[in-house]
Amino acid sequence: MQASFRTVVCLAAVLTAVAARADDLKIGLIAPFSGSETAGLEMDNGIKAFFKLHGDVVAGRKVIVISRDAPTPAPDVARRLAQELVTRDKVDVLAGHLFTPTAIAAGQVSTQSKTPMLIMNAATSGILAKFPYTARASFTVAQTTAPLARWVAKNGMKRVFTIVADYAPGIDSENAFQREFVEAGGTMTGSIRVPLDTIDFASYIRRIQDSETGGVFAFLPAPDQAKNFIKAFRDAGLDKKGVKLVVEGGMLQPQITATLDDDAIGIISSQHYSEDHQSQENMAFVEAYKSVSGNRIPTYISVGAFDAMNMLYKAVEAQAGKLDPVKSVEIWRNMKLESPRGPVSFDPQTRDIVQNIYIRRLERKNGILTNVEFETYDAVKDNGKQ
Amino acid sequence: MSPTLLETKRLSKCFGVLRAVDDVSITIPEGARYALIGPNGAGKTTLVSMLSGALSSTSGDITFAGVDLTSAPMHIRVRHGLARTYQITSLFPRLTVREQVALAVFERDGMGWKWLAPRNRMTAQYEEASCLLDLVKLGADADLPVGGLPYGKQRLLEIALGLAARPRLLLLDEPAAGIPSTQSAELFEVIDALPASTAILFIEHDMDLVFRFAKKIIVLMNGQVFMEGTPSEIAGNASVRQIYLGEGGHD
Amino acid sequence: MQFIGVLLDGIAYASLLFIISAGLSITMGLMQFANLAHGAFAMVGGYACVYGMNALGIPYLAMLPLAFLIAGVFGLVLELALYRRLYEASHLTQVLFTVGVLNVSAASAVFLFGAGSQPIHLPPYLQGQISFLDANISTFRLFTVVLVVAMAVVLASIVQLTRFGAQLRCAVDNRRAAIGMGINVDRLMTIAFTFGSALAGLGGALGVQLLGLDPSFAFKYLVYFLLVVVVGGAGSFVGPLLAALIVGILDTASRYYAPETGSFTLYLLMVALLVMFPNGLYGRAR
Amino acid sequence: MTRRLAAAACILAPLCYAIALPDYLVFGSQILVMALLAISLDLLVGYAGIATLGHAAFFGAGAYVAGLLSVHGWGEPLTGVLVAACAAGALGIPIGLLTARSGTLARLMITLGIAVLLYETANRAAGITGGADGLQGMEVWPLLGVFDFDLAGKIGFAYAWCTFVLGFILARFVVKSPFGLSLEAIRDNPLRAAGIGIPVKGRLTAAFVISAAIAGAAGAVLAQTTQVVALNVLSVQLSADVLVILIFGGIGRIYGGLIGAALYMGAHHWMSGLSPVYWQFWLGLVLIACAFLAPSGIMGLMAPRAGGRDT
Repeated sequence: MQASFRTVVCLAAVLTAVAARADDLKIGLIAPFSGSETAGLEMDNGIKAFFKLHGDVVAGRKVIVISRDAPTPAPDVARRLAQELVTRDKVDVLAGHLFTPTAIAAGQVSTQSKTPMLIMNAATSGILAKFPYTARASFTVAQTTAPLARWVAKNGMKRVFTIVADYAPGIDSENAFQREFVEAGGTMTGSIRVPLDTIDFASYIRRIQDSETGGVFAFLPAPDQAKNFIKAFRDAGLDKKGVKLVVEGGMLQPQITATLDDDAIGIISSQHYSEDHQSQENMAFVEAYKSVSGNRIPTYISVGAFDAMNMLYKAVEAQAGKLDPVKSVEIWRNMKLESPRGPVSFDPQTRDIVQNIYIRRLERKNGILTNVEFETYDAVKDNGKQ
Repeated sequence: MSPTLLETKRLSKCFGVLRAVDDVSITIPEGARYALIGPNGAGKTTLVSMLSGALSSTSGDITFAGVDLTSAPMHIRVRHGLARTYQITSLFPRLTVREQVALAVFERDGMGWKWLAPRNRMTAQYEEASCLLDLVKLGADADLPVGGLPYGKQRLLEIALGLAARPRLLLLDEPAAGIPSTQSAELFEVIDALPASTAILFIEHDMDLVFRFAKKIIVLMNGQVFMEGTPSEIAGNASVRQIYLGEGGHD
Repeated sequence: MQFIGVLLDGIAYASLLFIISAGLSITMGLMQFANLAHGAFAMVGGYACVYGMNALGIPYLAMLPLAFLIAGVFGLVLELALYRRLYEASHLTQVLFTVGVLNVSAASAVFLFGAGSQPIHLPPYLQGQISFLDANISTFRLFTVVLVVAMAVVLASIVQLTRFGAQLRCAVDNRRAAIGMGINVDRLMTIAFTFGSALAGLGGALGVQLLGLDPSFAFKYLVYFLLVVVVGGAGSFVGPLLAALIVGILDTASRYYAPETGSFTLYLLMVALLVMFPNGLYGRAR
Repeated sequence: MTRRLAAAACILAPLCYAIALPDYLVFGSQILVMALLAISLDLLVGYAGIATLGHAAFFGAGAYVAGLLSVHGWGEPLTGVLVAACAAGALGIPIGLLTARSGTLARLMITLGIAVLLYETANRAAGITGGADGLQGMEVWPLLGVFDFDLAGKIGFAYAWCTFVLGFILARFVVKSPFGLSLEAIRDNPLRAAGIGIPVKGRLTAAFVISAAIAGAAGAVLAQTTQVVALNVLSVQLSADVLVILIFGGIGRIYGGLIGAALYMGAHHWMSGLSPVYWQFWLGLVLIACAFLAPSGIMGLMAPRAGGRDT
């Protein structure tokens, strides 16, 4: 039995080894690919879109992506995958990570093995501090939430109720919103943290009705929760009673807006990326993305992957084909990019991303519900962990 | 008269409005060979279950060897020397014959909590188990799993299991149920040959066996003790004959 | 007057739980078969409904009976091909098999319909809210309750009034006796399994709106379905109905009156009920 | 004699693995951790006849205790495992008492419910556990003060192997003791077991404690070698996975846990490497095939057990 198992594993090793050659630039991509999570595919398509626009050869090295499935926020799985990618597949750079725990586990491998790592999503504040060879091409929840709180306060809403998913990112966004909103003179009418297995929002909606609030801020990024909450909000007629709904942009990803009806039009959200962003870079990106993904709409996760590739190419080019961990991080922390999401730079101290946060309104555009940007907060830093 | 071993005072068990056992006060002396008889539904098995602790009593007391066991759980009663067998064979199908007798011996010796000592080194207990199996003539089957044993042998194993606890009182609920009458006599020979230090209270429908092996008989009717006496007293009592024997209590 | 609204919301939630779990209760009661993959049949119904509406343009109300039928056919085929061979196997083997079915169904859903959550666009007459006894309740929830109550009445009539129902009750009570009386329990099981799957399919189609639908649906809600059946007592309809009502109403009410307790209320209640009623509210000792 | 050979093979097989597949040591140590968890579950399911869907509660408790110890300044791994095992064992007491009298279904749901409650507690207590972001900042000291946990996982593997061997031997001692025999008796016929003087409730609770302690040790080893603990160690998914691994390997045989973990995780690793999106399909087919072709698990194919069908 042991013997046959070994043949099985060896076979797998052979199969993956055949594809790569010694001078290839290998990326170890750890993300959820199986089950109901789409993030792995979004990252993969973001990388493919980058290849389409910029080729899959950089400084003479062919770029190879080795994908590994980490479907849940399980750090043991991520650490094992990262370790195998580094020691066995000899990848030059680690990448991916939808979830914070997997990013942390792989970050330890990156630190121990001195392998550079590029985080494409994992949006908890302050996780870069412990991992010196790591940079983040995504965002933090606090970064995207705080400007929304300021915008809400500025636009006449004085009383707001917050409802967030009861897990670390949800609590990050609740804290960021409340801090900024109260600082700007607003009053909180209540807050609810919703268990992650919640599907029926009727009771929470009734509670919001009771609070006689002027507005609601929501952060419920799981697709079912986002959809059900928005539907329940509209069904209860809260919008008709003048209650404004504002959400963190993760709640209005394309796969969620596709499940909404016209009565969702008008929801205000904030994020660093909309597929509708008006720029040359974005138009090229969207077109490339659609062509490699079977006409899908890019998401903020695919933009994270796209920009991470951009950062990787720039670092490899600057080092003439090499990817030294210290030098690469040095390059990244001083880098400025023109991304599909807009101008991007990095905080030289924390290495964390600095970017524009856009306030958007959900509208029907070319027949599709789209987040249309109408106001910009320039060069927002992450202030989640102060 | 030997000293009293078991005594019940006004023991009752109600299932809803039904009084299955009603105000039963009996005493059983050490070394007894008692039979418990009565028509179907008289409450015999209920009484035995209450004595062994499988059922809790609604009211009344059970004193065993001077200790109040009225509300003691089953395994405590076994530890005090009050063991039983079951009317419907109830064994451990996946263990071997010897293992389950040894198991009962381990428990009696208080070794059941030993969780790191290899039991195959506990030869004394296994030898005692073998002796018990020889006693009930199961020595040749000791290493077979119980699941495949013929029914008659399972009945014998029931008794060996009961004995393994080295009880001072063994309650036998129809030990010969379901086996041919030729074999049931043999079975009772085995029971009768048990040491005098073990008192026995058995339920049995076959009156020949009852009169042959019991020194004293308790007749239960509608949950109450109808009469108690020696076989000849019982056989000579007209009302018992009419109510119980006359109905042809064999089934 | 939020109280009545909360109550009605809870009943709507309970209706969905009940309609999906009812079939599971029968298979568990009749054959002691632990079908962990029961939710997969709800998924079949859900995907059929979404696909029929979005790709083929079939109206919602027509899709509901179709989802019922399609899930039933799935159940029938799987019962005849696979499930029935394992009725005599140990519970643990059944667990292995049904977990395998769960995995296959999840991967198949990704393959056929993609990974994400499925959209559903209800007809306008089922959207919005209506006032009912001074309380606001969404039209769709009321529709769900009415439909499930109707289904429950049909179920109860079948179980209480028909020959099939009498045989079914007899077989759940005592399978050996039923076989002795000449009842074809295998055939009974096939019918019950098919019908249970069909009900789950209907529940899945109804549930796309309230529960959502994605490839991990069957695994995600497995705990709820089991909870309803085990707390209610396998083998009956009344038990799961009662359990679904308790779970639905209490869960909804605790989220309204004490949102900070989160999902603690539900699971504490489950543990407490099972410690008090180990065989379920309407179960019998086995 | 053959049994001793089998036990020796079980202990030595991981070493062969380490020599044959030196690039997969981290994976190997995770197989050993899962195997140990499955073996601890086998004590409950296979020997005491207690089906549970909440075994992750003990594993996760062990992992969090070891993790918290090391975050708060005590990174010594061996004592960490000991403390974790004790804590998990203590958790076994109330769970054992609560479920001692329940039937199979009720037991499954009660254990599951308690595990979910624990999961929610860990999620809520983000200030202590890090919540969904995971417990960060573990500093694990070198093993025995000498061997630092290396990237390739050599020390981690050796560590996991030693824990596995100790746990395996402990479990083997337990099932071969009078105590183990009494558990089998309770599994076969709890009422009769009480009738021959076995305190059923006490024994089942003790079985829970032993099993929980081993599971907690396994969780602690995983936490220390991963150096992050996240909520997945308490998840229903993990409870279900380990049960499937055990059934797949074969219950009531102690060896089944190792065989099941190696084959199941090997198959998973291989399939998800080849097809990151659709591996679930193939793994599901394997499980379905196993249910039909090897209903007593892989071990059942290799060494049919006396005494008829498993329950």
